[in-house]
Amino acid sequence: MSATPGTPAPAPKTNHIGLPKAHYEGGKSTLCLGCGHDVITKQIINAFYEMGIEPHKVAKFSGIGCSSKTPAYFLNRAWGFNGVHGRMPSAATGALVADPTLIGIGVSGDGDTASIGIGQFVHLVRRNLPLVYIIEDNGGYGLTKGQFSATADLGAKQKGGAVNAFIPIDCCSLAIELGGTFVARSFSGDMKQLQTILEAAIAHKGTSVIDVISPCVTFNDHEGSTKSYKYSKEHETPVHEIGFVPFFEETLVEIPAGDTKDVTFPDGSVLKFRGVGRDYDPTDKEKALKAIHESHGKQEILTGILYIDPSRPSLCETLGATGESLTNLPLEKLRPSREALDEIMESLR
Amino acid sequence: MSATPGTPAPAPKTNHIGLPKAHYEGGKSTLCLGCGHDVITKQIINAFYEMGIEPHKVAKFSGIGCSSKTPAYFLNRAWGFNGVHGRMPSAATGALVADPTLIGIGVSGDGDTASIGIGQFVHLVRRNLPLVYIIEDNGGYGLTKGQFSATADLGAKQKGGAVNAFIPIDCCSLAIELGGTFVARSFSGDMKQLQTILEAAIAHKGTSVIDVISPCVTFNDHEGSTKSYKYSKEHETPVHEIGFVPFFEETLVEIPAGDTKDVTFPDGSVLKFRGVGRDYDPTDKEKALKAIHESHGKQEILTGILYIDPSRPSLCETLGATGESLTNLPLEKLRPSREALDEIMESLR
Amino acid sequence: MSSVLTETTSRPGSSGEAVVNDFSIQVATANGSGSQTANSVLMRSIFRMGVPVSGKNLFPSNIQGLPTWFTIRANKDGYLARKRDLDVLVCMNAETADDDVREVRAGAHVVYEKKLGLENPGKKRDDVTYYAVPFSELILKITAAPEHAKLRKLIVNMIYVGVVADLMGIDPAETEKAIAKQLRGKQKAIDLNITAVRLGLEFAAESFPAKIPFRVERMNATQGKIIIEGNMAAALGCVFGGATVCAWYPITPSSSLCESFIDFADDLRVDPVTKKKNVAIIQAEDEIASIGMVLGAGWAGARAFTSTSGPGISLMSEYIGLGYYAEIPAVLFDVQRTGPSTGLPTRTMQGDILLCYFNSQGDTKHPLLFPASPEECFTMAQEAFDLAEQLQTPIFVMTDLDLGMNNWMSDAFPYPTAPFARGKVLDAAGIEKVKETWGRYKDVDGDGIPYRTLPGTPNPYAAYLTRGSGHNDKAQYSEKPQDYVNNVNRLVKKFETARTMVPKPEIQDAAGATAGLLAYGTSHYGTTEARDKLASKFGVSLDYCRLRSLPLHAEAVNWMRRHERIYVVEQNRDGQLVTILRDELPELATRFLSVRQYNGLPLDATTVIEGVLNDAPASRAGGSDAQKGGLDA
Amino acid sequence: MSSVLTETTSRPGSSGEAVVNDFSIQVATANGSGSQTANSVLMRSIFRMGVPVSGKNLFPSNIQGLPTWFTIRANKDGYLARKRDLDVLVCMNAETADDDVREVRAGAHVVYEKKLGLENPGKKRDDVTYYAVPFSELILKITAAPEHAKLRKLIVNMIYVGVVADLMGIDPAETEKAIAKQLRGKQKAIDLNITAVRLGLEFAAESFPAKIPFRVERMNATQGKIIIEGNMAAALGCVFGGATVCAWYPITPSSSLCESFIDFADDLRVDPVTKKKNVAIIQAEDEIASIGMVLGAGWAGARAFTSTSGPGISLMSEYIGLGYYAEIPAVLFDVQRTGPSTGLPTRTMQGDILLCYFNSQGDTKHPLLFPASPEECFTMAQEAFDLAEQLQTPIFVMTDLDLGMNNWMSDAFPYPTAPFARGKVLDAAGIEKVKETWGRYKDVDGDGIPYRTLPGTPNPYAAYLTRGSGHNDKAQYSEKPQDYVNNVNRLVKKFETARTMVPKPEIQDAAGATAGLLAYGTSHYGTTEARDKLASKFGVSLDYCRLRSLPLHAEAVNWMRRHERIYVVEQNRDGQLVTILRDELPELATRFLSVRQYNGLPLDATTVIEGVLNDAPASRAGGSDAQKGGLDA
Ligand SMILES: Cc1ncc(C[n+]2csc(CCOP(=O)(O)OP(=O)(O)O)c2C)c(N)n1
Ligand SMILES: Cc1ncc(C[n+]2csc(CCOP(=O)(O)OP(=O)(O)O)c2C)c(N)n1
Ligand code: SF4
Ligand code: SF4
Ligand SMILES: [Mg+2]
Ligand SMILES: [Mg+2]
Repeated sequence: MSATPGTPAPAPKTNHIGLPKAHYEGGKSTLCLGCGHDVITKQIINAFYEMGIEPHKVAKFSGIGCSSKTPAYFLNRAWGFNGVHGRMPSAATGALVADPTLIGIGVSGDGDTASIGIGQFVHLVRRNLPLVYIIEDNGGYGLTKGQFSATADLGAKQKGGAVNAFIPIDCCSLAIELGGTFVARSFSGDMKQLQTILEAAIAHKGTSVIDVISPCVTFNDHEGSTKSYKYSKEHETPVHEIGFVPFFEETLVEIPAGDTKDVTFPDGSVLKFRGVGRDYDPTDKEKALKAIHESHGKQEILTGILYIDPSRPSLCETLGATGESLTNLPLEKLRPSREALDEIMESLR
Repeated sequence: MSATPGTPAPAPKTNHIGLPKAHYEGGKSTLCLGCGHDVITKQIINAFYEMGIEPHKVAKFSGIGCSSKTPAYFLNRAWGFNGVHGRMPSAATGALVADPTLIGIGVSGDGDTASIGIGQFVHLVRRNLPLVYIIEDNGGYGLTKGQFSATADLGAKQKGGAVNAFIPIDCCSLAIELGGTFVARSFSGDMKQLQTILEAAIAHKGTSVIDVISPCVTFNDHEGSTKSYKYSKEHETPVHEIGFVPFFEETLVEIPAGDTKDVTFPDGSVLKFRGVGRDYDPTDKEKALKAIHESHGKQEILTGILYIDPSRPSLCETLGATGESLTNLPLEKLRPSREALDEIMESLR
Repeated sequence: MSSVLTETTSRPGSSGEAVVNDFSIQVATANGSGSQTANSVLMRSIFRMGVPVSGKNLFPSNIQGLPTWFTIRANKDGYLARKRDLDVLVCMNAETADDDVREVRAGAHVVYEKKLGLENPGKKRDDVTYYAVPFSELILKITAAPEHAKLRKLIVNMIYVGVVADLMGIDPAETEKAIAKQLRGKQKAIDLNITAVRLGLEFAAESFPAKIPFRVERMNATQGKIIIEGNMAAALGCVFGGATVCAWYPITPSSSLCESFIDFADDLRVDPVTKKKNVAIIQAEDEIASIGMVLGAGWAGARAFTSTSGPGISLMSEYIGLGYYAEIPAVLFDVQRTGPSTGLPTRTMQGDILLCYFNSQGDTKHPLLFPASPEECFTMAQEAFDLAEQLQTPIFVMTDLDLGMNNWMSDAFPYPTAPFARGKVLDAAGIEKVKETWGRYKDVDGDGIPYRTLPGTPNPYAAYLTRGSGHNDKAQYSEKPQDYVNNVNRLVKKFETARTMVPKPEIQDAAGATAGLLAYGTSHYGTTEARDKLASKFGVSLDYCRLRSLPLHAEAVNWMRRHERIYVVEQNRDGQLVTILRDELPELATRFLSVRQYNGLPLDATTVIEGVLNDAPASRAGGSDAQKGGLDA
Repeated sequence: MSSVLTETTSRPGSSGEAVVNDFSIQVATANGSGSQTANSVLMRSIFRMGVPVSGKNLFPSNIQGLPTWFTIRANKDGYLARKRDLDVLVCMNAETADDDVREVRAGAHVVYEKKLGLENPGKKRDDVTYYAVPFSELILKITAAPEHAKLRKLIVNMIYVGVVADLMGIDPAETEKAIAKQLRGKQKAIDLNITAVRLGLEFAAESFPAKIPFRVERMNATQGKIIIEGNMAAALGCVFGGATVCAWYPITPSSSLCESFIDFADDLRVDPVTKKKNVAIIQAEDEIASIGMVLGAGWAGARAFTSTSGPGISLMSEYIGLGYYAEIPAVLFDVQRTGPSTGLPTRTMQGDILLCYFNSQGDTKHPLLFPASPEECFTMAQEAFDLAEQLQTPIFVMTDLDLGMNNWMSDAFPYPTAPFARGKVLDAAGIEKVKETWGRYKDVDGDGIPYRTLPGTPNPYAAYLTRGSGHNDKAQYSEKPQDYVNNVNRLVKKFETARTMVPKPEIQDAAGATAGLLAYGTSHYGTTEARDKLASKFGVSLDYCRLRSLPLHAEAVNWMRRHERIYVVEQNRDGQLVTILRDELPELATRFLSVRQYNGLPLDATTVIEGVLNDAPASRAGGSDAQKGGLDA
């Protein structure tokens, strides 16, 4: 989506590099009303605005899915690469090693990352490419109408009634196991925590994995709630037809540090979020893994910055490149001399 | 490779189902002399022989690589499916859900599993398909002449001189993190430990991941040894030409339980193996992960059965299938009645 | 060519006199508003009055909020193709209302939400007739109850059903039956919806003395017929075709094929005794895994299939090549959508013909089946499994979004009586007869098709290892040049055998025509309608050949040899079938004239009529004309 | 046709009289025995004597132990193609010795390891001349030292170099120079190897008074030339072509292309000051990731490439479609090997033509370049980057195992003087001129090629989001039928523009010939040799067109129009180029006669001669003759 200079004249308020919020906004969202993904988009805008990053230095990446559409909804003045399903990390890798001066942000979904994309995700984390990698995690495939993804909870129920029989992949503990250098989890509804994490991630030199729980208001389904689909379905259409999407309000809360908070969703489902406490040490790998694994047992979702390891070199360092952009080097720097060629020719005689 | 009934007449000695060892053997190996992969092949033959499994009930699977060639070298009387590179788990999944009465064994390499194949590996473990999955792990690509794979140690050196700059993926701790139900590591040179692990794995109902360290005698390279390539290279050909493969003896040892053993390889490299102790509890996930992670720190390779969780249902159970083969069901079981079709037609009028 | 357009479009109804059972209605709403049920009810009501109908849903690649159009065409002569011109428009979507009205032809009739003020000065068109309905006010009357509040947006759609029913003469009794059918036994829902319809009926009766001249009148052309989507029909075909393993990855427009299979299998494939399933269905992590699972299952001896769309086929390419070379039965449904790349995921196209026919590296060719109706989705799914096992190779069933996801009127499906053709499989006894002389890839019968065994066969000679690498006829690894050549030449022979086994073309010849129309799949409808009009209105009589498969069946080849000019109608940009025809029949290469529509919409007859009437041989004779001189839609 | 064979094979040398600088030698060893160095030395010695040579390594898909054959052809007339008949055989491999001898033609000369006892009764052929050499005993003389023990197996190869040198008149001085060259400065190694050669020379001198009548005599046909593999040449082309990002995944036979690039970059792309690299090379986790990285880098503005073989291209298909539709520059080297599937990974083929030309779902066509020599690997690699950026699309450089991995004699490479053609890129100032009127996918110049911007360009109007889904010319998401049609029609126009920019064909016309030979890539050598022989020996004079790219350049089309019969020579089973030619030039469809070799070995002239001489028009006229009537090797 190309820049829309038609946006309203800069509001007086600007960030510390003197740019108005408008310069960080994007196109109109086409997601369902109340979709948590849109709240994440807002926080991405806020984070880049607050940090005063020049929009034209930002490169946005995504795969395919409702979540992967969102780069079109923020930072219109930044470039975007909407790749194929599950293979965004490779495109981001190519672009950011080609021009390491760009600030990269990738938005993916749980299907795009944990199902079809798990291979590229694993190798992205392993290479430690400087990239903010956000998983907008709803445990399912929104854009293809609600099938389970590899992060769906065991026993999760689909709008159609199907029950998930497989254990979920936890992208956070997985990333830590793989040597990830920045791993966090948040909830689309906790704007404050999310923005803090985003700003820390943008500042991190390496891959920052952020798993943001962002339930699909349209296709998630849970029992025992007059607000659940079960109810409206009875009054409506065959389970088969999922054409109808009621409007929902966004669910906004604040997760307390060191304590839990139950959050109820439009469909009546309840999730228990826990914020890591002041005492939590995000530099201890074993403890971090243990804490995450224990939260699974307690049916809790542990949020916050779960692990950081600033020591590991980022991909750009590993490659021993100059650090400047490789996209516009002058001919002299790229084409060796005539002598160099002659020498090689001589060696082949 | 079709059965070669031309094999010598049954030796007097047979296993408890009365079959001679010959019925478990395969074609002639075309791997380099001294390649650890061939020793693993021997142990696979021994394990199936000792357990008295009928060869024709076994299905062998592999991807592409030196390691992936080995199914042709054992159990000629079993069927084999040599798939494409890194995508063997999916073929095994299809075959074994189609006929759950088959006993499945898959042989892969570290490149086939941890590089191109990591996506299918992750989902294989997650689904818990009943399959013995062996990774013949040499930290590189043998068949394409020695490039690093994703399990290569940080700082490992290539025959060509290149140094690996990326951290390795540990397929064992990864499998445990993903909820694997049987995870073990061994060394091609420890025939006793390997056979014990193999027999336990064959008995396990679910995916058993066995990472077998099996150094590539041809392309591994380490410094400071008169036996290293460095030496012969000087007396030989440009680094570039790796056409020459000296013959090596297989390296055989026994790793003591609860203690370590240094093993020196033909190229002069030394690896320190540790066997898990009697006190080791393979059912404690956190402890297992910790032990593996610590071994990394100590430059040790922790071997033995590292983790088991017999509780999780296998894929075949999860799918709720009958458990019998779906490949030769009678027409009546497959084609619904005329009435059933009429009923459906009526519902569409 | 504008002449053509007017010729085909200026028609009665405009001037007020009644047009019976020949019109199209378009309902414009927003995605996610739940209008699908209302539209189906509307369509089914007409269907139940015995009038042939087709319904096409034009929806966005989004879940809620973006514009959606549903078009119902009723036609007494049974034409089911998309029609360019709209006779009746129902405007429920503020976002598109103005454009929607702008696009209808002169003489059209527009029912709209009063609030949209489409008749306001400046907006109003004086060549269309308007019917303003205060839907948003009316709905309040019947959804006062708080627990109904959130259903308003949904139920309101039923009001336009009532309005249209009154304005066009649709029997309310049929509408109510249609509702009951649609909402199977959900009585509360049925009552609420019927109330809404009645509200619309009453309002229209009172407010609009002058009705729409496009009328629905009872006839008897839908006796015994059904309404179904192609994907559901194909899924049924898989059930009745004996499929026991299904591996898939969701993708529009193919997802509903496997999802229907799941639903049917839950009913029809459960062991009455053990309650266990005799089917294994896996949602894979991606398409590479799907095809890997299908090949693994096919190798083990199961009838296995996957369903996907273009992007999935591209991902499967490497494994498909192994299926071809290792000779493993597999069935792939490609429900084609608009490419290249992600393209327009919710629009139709026949754009994967070359991708599938020549799929994967090296020399490969694969049999393709082209169903053109739900009934053929049902029968060809079954044939595909037979062919896959008889030919021991992947078979592609090439459908598309239009066929797969739209509502089609169809004859009831015939109950299959033939046993499954499981191909050349040797069991333990069979192997015992040939012992070591058996070779997995030996051409014993001279048809290029070898004999295979299934894992688990209790015979020491039965086992073999299959591979994508070079092998001799004993399935042993081989790099010998002659082994390789023998093997791939046998595969060519096998493909020639396939030519004799794939579905024959459907041929309709007119007396003495020297030119003909050739189409496949959903291009059938626009093409045959065009053929009739070309004969009746333009005096151009053409023969017709509907290709039902590749490789070309001898009957298709003979038909082509008999015709001097062959208009090949397809829904892609590059005339992909023409590429294959020119290669297979070089001596006829210049006879193939390409007529194409590739705007993502189902083919309409006008495109074909224009293509034929504007045919200028010179511009067709090819040359390196990448456009193949076809007509762009 | 046997007549043909004898005609081309019965030749002097058999009957004893000397044949100068025209023979082929085959050395049979086991893989991993390190014979490569010895063979290169042998080849280079002849080369240094001024005699044109080519060397072809026939190796197994294994690392050690399986048979390997290295064939050196010396030919005073400069023919470099593979030759079916062998004049001199060196047998070092017990496993294949008997077959090896069986296969040489009558009159051949066989040097062998005495232990193999090839002259024992029953084995001995009386129509070949034997030279028994006790290699295993001789080697002990010079590798007595324990630290040499493990090198015996290696150094023994140098002994046969000496033996052959003596028997065929190769100047030992050149052999020693060749060794020095090969073992760059490794003095110990040089000495040891030279000792071994001398040992062979002496032994032969004493033992074989009668020398081999196939002689090497000094001439001056290799002045200034080099010996190099195509992969190394292509890698050099990438360095001099300004490539800055390389993403790859190892696969035979392409690995050495990127590995050479790594080596060259380590020398030539290191910043003298910072010692940092101005190149980024990533070994990806698989080919899907490689192409993703290349597209990401190309989008960012780098000259990026990958190198792979058929299986990799299949895996890349989905992303390649995005490259086409989103219009991103990328260069892909397809070093083709024998398919389908894993096929014969270490054998050659031109089997990916259709895979690459029509790659990915939907309507797609891609430019293909066909280098036929190391020099063209070097120049076309550079052209590929220019074309990729000028056309903003993926460009395929189609080489094969024969060209990529074998040793080729070549002219020294010309130093490139032209600046890089970076295509239509607008910088901040450029955008400022057009501001909001700029559209990423707008066809401003009427050539179908739009203007792009690079991420990071400091201008508020410069940014855009690229995608594989539907878009309008402003790069905004669009599902509008007309936006889609405009866009894909522009892509067709762009492809027509490509037609005018891709490398022209190389045309050699003979006086008044009405028929011609058409070849591409490595098929050039067997075809041109055949052309000369057809003229000189069979009085058949043919014109010649070497296609250097697709889409067809106008000059190629004109050449084809001028010829009544066109023998299209390719190394695949299905005549893949013919499929494209028939589609592009339907009016010439029947003129294309397919001559094919597809046994995994490099094309030899005899295949082409037979193909032409046995040409029976009837059998060619096509019909649905899947074989295209070509000749099988
Ligand atoms: C190769 C391929 N396979 C399948 C699809 C269909 N598809 C589009 S989005 C999607 C899943 C999206 O799920 P997720 O990444 O979780 O995003 P969400 O919509 O839930 O935000 C799928 C399967 C595709 N576009 N490409
Ligand atoms: C799609 C594809 N890419 C690349 C290759 C080339 N290739 C063959 S084997 C191999 C790696 C083998 O490494 P590993 O799995 O570790 O087996 P090893 O040889 O080390 O035992 C590669 C890259 C291939 N066959 N297919
Ligand atoms: S379908 Fe779900 S994920 Fe997609 S936009 Fe709607 S609410 Fe969000
Ligand atoms: S190359 Fe390495 S891995 Fe392959 S067979 Fe030889 S020793 Fe084993
Ligand atoms: Mg999701
Ligand atoms: Mg390996």
